[in-house]
Amino acid sequence: MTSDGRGSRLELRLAALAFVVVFCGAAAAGLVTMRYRRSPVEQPIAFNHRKHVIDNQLPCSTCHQFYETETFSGMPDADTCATCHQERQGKSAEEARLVKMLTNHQPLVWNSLFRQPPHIFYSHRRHVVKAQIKCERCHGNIGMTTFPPRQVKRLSMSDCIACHERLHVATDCTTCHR
Amino acid sequence: MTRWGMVIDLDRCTACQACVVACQVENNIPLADRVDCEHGRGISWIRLAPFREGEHGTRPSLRLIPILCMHCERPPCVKVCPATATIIGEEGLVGQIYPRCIGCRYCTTACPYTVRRFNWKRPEWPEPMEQGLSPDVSVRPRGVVEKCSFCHHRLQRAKDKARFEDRPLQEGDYVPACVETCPAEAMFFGDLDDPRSTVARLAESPRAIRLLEELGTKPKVIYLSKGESGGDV
Amino acid sequence: METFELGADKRLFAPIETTRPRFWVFAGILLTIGLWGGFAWWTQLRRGLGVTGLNIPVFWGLYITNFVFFIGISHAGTLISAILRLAHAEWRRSITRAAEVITVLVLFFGMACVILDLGRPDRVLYVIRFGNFTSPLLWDVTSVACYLTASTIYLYLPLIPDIAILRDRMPSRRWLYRPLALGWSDSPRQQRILNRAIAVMAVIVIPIAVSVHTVVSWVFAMTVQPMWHSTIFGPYFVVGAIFSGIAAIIIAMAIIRKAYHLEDYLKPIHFNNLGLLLLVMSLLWFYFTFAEFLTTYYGGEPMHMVVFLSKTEGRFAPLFWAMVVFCLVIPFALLANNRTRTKVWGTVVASVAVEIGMWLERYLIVVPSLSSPRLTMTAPSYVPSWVEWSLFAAFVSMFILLYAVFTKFFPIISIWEIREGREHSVAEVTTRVESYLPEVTHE
Amino acid sequence: MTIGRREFIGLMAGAAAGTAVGFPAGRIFDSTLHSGDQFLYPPRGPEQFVLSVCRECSGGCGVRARRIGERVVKLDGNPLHPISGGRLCAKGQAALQVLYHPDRVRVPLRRAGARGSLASFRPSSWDAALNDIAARLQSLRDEQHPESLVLIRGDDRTLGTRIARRFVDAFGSPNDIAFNGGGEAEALALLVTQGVRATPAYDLRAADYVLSLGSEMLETPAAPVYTARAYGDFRQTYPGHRGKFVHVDPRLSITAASADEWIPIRPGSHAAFAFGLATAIVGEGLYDRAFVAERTIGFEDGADGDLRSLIEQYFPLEKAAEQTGVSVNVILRVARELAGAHNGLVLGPHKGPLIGGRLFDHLAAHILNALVGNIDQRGGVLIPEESPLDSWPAVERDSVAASGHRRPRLDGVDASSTIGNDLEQLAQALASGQPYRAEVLFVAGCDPIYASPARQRFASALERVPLVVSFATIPNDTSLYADWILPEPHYLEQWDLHTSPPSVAFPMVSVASPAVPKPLHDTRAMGDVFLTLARRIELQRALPWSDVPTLVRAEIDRLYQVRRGAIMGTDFDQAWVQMMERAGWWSPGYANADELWQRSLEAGGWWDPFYDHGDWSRVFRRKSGRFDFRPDVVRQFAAVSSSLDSSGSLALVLFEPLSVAGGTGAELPFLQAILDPGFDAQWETWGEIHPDTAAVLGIRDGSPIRVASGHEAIVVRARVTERIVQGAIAIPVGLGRLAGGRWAAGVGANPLRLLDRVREPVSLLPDFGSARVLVSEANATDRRAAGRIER
Repeated sequence: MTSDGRGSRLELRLAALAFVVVFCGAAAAGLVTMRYRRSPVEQPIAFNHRKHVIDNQLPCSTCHQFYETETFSGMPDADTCATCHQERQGKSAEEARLVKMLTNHQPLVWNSLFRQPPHIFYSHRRHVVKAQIKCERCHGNIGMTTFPPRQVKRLSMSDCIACHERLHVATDCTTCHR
Repeated sequence: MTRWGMVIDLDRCTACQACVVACQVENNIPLADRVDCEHGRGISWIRLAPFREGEHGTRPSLRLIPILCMHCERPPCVKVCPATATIIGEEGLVGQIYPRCIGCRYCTTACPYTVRRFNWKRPEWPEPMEQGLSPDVSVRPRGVVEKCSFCHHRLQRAKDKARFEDRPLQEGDYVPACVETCPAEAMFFGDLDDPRSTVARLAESPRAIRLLEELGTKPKVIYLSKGESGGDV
Repeated sequence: METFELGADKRLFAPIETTRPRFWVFAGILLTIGLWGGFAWWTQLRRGLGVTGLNIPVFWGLYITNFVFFIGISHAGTLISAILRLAHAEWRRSITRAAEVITVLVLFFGMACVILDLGRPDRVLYVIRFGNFTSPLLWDVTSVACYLTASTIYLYLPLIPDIAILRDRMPSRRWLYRPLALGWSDSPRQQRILNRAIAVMAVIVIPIAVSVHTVVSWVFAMTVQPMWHSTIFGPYFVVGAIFSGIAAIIIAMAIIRKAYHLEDYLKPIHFNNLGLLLLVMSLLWFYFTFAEFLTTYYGGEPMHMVVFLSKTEGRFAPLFWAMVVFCLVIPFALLANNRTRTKVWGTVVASVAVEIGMWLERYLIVVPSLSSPRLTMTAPSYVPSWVEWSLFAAFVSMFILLYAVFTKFFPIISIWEIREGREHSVAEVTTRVESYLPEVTHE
Repeated sequence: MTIGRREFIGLMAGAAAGTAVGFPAGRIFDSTLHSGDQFLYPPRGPEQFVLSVCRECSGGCGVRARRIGERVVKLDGNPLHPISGGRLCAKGQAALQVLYHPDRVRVPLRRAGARGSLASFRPSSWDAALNDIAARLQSLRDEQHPESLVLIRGDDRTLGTRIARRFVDAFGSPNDIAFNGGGEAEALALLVTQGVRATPAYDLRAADYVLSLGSEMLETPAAPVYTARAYGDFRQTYPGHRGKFVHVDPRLSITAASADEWIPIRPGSHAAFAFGLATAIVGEGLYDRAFVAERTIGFEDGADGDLRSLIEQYFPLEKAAEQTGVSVNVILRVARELAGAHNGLVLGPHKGPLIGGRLFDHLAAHILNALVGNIDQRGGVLIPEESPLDSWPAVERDSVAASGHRRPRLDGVDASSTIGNDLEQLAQALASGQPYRAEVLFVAGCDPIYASPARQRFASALERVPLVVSFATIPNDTSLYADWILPEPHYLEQWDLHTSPPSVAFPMVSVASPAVPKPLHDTRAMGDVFLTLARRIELQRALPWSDVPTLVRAEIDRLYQVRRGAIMGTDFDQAWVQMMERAGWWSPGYANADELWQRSLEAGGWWDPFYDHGDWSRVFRRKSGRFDFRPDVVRQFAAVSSSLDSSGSLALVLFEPLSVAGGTGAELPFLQAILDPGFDAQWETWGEIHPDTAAVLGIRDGSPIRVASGHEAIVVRARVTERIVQGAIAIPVGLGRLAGGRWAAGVGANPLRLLDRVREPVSLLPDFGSARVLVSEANATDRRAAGRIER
């Protein structure tokens, strides 16, 4: 810009311009991050999947009792844990905490890590028993973890559709939406 | 092909409105308090519409007809939805996909039966009423349109069940909540394409009428008019 | 020569170069109303559409009325100016800009009305992402977007020479004008290209404009609802749109003329000419309305008659007859009379009446049909809530404010076109008129 | 453009400010956009079905509750249950919301302020409540005044009420007072003519012509679902076979809307219409001669007081036409239709659980049934059999109890009375302390302050009783006047046994088991409360059971002993059992009491579907062993001149919409929204006025009107409609509650307030149909007053 355009208030103009541009960008960023914001999931006990599933060869249904019989998989309650952990099995501090909780009859509420949207009909039984889909297909290597992940995994429709299309099963909206 | 449909025998119907409440409880319909109702915002997927007959001077009469989504074969709502949030499924159910609905209410205005409802506010249940909510039906957020789904979550459940019993879906496996509760047993539900089904047989009755048939919507809710039976049951 | 001319058009630069305190007061008031509307919108976002007066079955109300109304007004500019340009109507020169700005600005508010009306404004882009091409609402989005683009270009092209003049005249704002002027140097080649571009755009813009309001009407007409499902709706809406559009131009012109002392540029003859157009549109509007209502009445289909009677003698009757008075009686009385039409106030009063009347017409199209659904249903009558009224007021205020702001940055009367008229057209018109006549050879 | 230091700082500052403001702004904006998105995500869990019995009305429908995890999410009819047959009415469907109602009584509440307001109550504990009550009761026994205990109760088809009655009996008080307005006249008609104490059952299913004399049989019969199912079959079951239904009433009710013909008559002229029909039937000789000759007395004994001569004397056709406003031709036509039908059935004006009828009307209807010979026939009036569990062995009274039982009842009713209970008299006795004072008063299963015409007097009388205990799930109007409100569990939270509901002919025992694993609140079943009290004051000899579940199991053992009936089953099972029993066989499908218990839990209960038609000695229990036309009673009624006084006032016609019948239902928003589909009336009380009448009074549709009787006035919304005859105003009962939670209290108006202390002559039943009211456009004062009542 030539010198005559360089008014004494150029820096103000630039500031305003920068404000507007950055405001829009930041607001958009705010919007987007809000939408994908994740609140960490805390579990009552730092459950070691690997210990149970790999080391002790327990089937998933030991704790997730319903996935072969119901639409949902189910989370273990205190009684389920108590079948083994009424007394100490190992040496970990977490287990000591668990045993203490169980003896004190404290409630044990696990928080789900994999969340379907609430407007979906999904039958675990149908997928696991009938279609023989492996748990890992959706749940990844959760069985290999030694510490519970903190992030919720939200399952998206495109994941479902991709699989349904590949296997040539229904993709009618109302098959799953309700 | 399966083509789900309903038959309502107006000669049996007593206008008791059990269907209205059964539907509301089954489908997690939000509570509407007095103020909402005064604003005309109460949601019901099935309602009884009054048809008054008789001019002044002659003896008046009153006909009450249960009206719900007709699950038209040519649904005017599906055509006009700009976001493909309302669709007609392979088995003829007109579905509403809540997470896709933008809330423009074009479908509600396009529906000649005025059976679509809108969530004017966020649904709220005072503690502990939320405990009565069914996990089978999604709780709709505010700002989206909803309507009778023929309780299609029951179809999803019934299919799931039938599949594990290694049998095809049978008549009576899948019945909407209103039909299940109708005290006068005036409502029937089933596959209109299955010639052996009750609804297919009743749909052929000389008493069978369809509402606003002249609009070409091809409703799948069929009424049996009041009057002498034509040997149809 | 050039200095003299600039001096002559000094009035046109005055609004841009000087701003009086009165303007700030005026802008402050409008902005306050706008902010109040923002608060109303915030309330609606937080609490849902329950804060409106809408109900079952009146699912659409003020927002959709305003949408149709605003989109209607948008026909003011682009369409009128395009037609006048193509017709070489020389009196257009001082009014085209004022008209085109209306179009561009009001379209934004029209679109915003639809977003206000959405239960889920956060999902508005689903219309594109999951669009359903059988939905007239999608056609609407498409055609309004087209119109907005086209009319923006159409506003911008004739602005370029004026921006260049301003660039050279106002060094302090060169940061703004220089990029916008696109290096305009008024060379004959540039002039040729510009004129051709304007002419092309004028041709393109007309069918788009017609399509916009036709499609808006189809939002209603494509449903099977009583007194919506009508083939006449397309042209009826277009006529109504042009009708309200012309009225909007007249009002805008009168205000500009008064506020910026442009009596020399906006003369009674301009008002008179537009007034004549308005008169024609008024009669055309009446013709369509009459045809529409007579057809319904004569057919006498019960469902349609319910709506018909609710308008003519039922609960909407006061509004309906007010509409007839505002759209036909008042404008006809004022405009058919030479004495009132040739006065500025005469056409302005008629125009204000038309705007009110046309708003009522939109309201009476949207609400009564919904209030009487086919299957009986008792419903409380629709009374718009404070939120809806506030947002209506805010939209009108913000439109006026933006319009005013525009006049503070760009000449509201096209300077170069006035000059062009002065320099070339007088001669050109003489030749043109002569070309219409049998040639008189002087021997 | 060159960027200098200042420009750079400007840019940075702008950008920083933009970020600082923009980012949170975007987040706030987004969270506002999505403030509707916090989905309630009802938790999943294993599905389970539990059988119970609905208690929203007296109907006794078997219910199947769908349980997900620990929550009940839906109620439907138990498909095997003979009453509900897998169906439920609107109230039954909504009952789930009573269980989860936010305004339930959660702990025992003790009054700490003035009576009449819930705000006066403070949370307390069961220990405190039981100690207080037991101490008072003990002192009554110690002072030898057991008669000072009063129990006001609803119907006794549930264990809680039956335990309470037995408690009162063993305690030594004669004051076991039932509050059951609606069905009394109907039962009385049966008692007068046949000597049977029961509510008649109507075999609607098999009838081919039903004449309803204002019986709201499709809205508020004693067993709505059972009746509706029968009605469906009555209409359309066999090809070419369709029953005709004629409704005669001043109001075009929802029941009338279903009828083939609605015949409007003047208010209060049901009996006149019925006797008009009788005159025509007798006059034309259309009556069932065989039945009348063989099974009745009092028709034409030659005595000058026989029915035939009475009819000729008092009920000529022209007079009936004049009194009812129906033309002679119509009366004649209906008479011929009724008599000509194979099974013509006449239903008296049963208006609902609260609105008592008149004996004269019901007697007239019953006489018509006898004239057409439709008593104890298929498609006729049936006499319910007693359930095997209906009665317990008599209480062995100790000396204190015996002395108490020698005292008169406070309401003055004794064995010689026609009526079973007299609330009006009770209120007076409570207020005056004569013949003796009431010291402890239990109210259970009914709401007299709301529902009694004597409500004002009753409320002030309660002030004189030192200890009033109300059992309530959601506080009712009477609870507000109590000293203790004891939280009653919802029926889905407790064990119970139900015997046949009124108007159901066959004996039945339904087992209700708790549908939720544990009660939501600190509630105790009424039965358990009385069993506990019995232990405290040493009455366990009469009430030996430790708790209700034990009693339920013990009752099933007793049921096994009767050696008849079967487990509830499908239609096929029913037909099989009926066939077998008709042939004299009993094939129960269970081998011992344990099996009966197990299978009852699985199916819902036990019943005996076999009805023995023509067991005349059971049906006609008057000395004559015949149906008695009771010309003596008819003459008494006929002699009372019907005073047609109408000094510019309107007849008050009361009715009960199904959703709020019995004064319950207004607690729930879903039921408030369906009061009358004909008007789409919701959340308010309205008054129906004929257009002609409204024109005379200058009343516009939709405007608030003041309805006043001698002592009270209410404000309702006018509904100008042809659904009511001229010269009358019809107002629904069920709203205008003082209590009942956030959705009931203060909504609408209670027209029962308008009733005066009027009794029907001869029967001395409270007369709900004789009130006349003045109606005018409500002015601002009235509306303000109404608003004050509401809030």
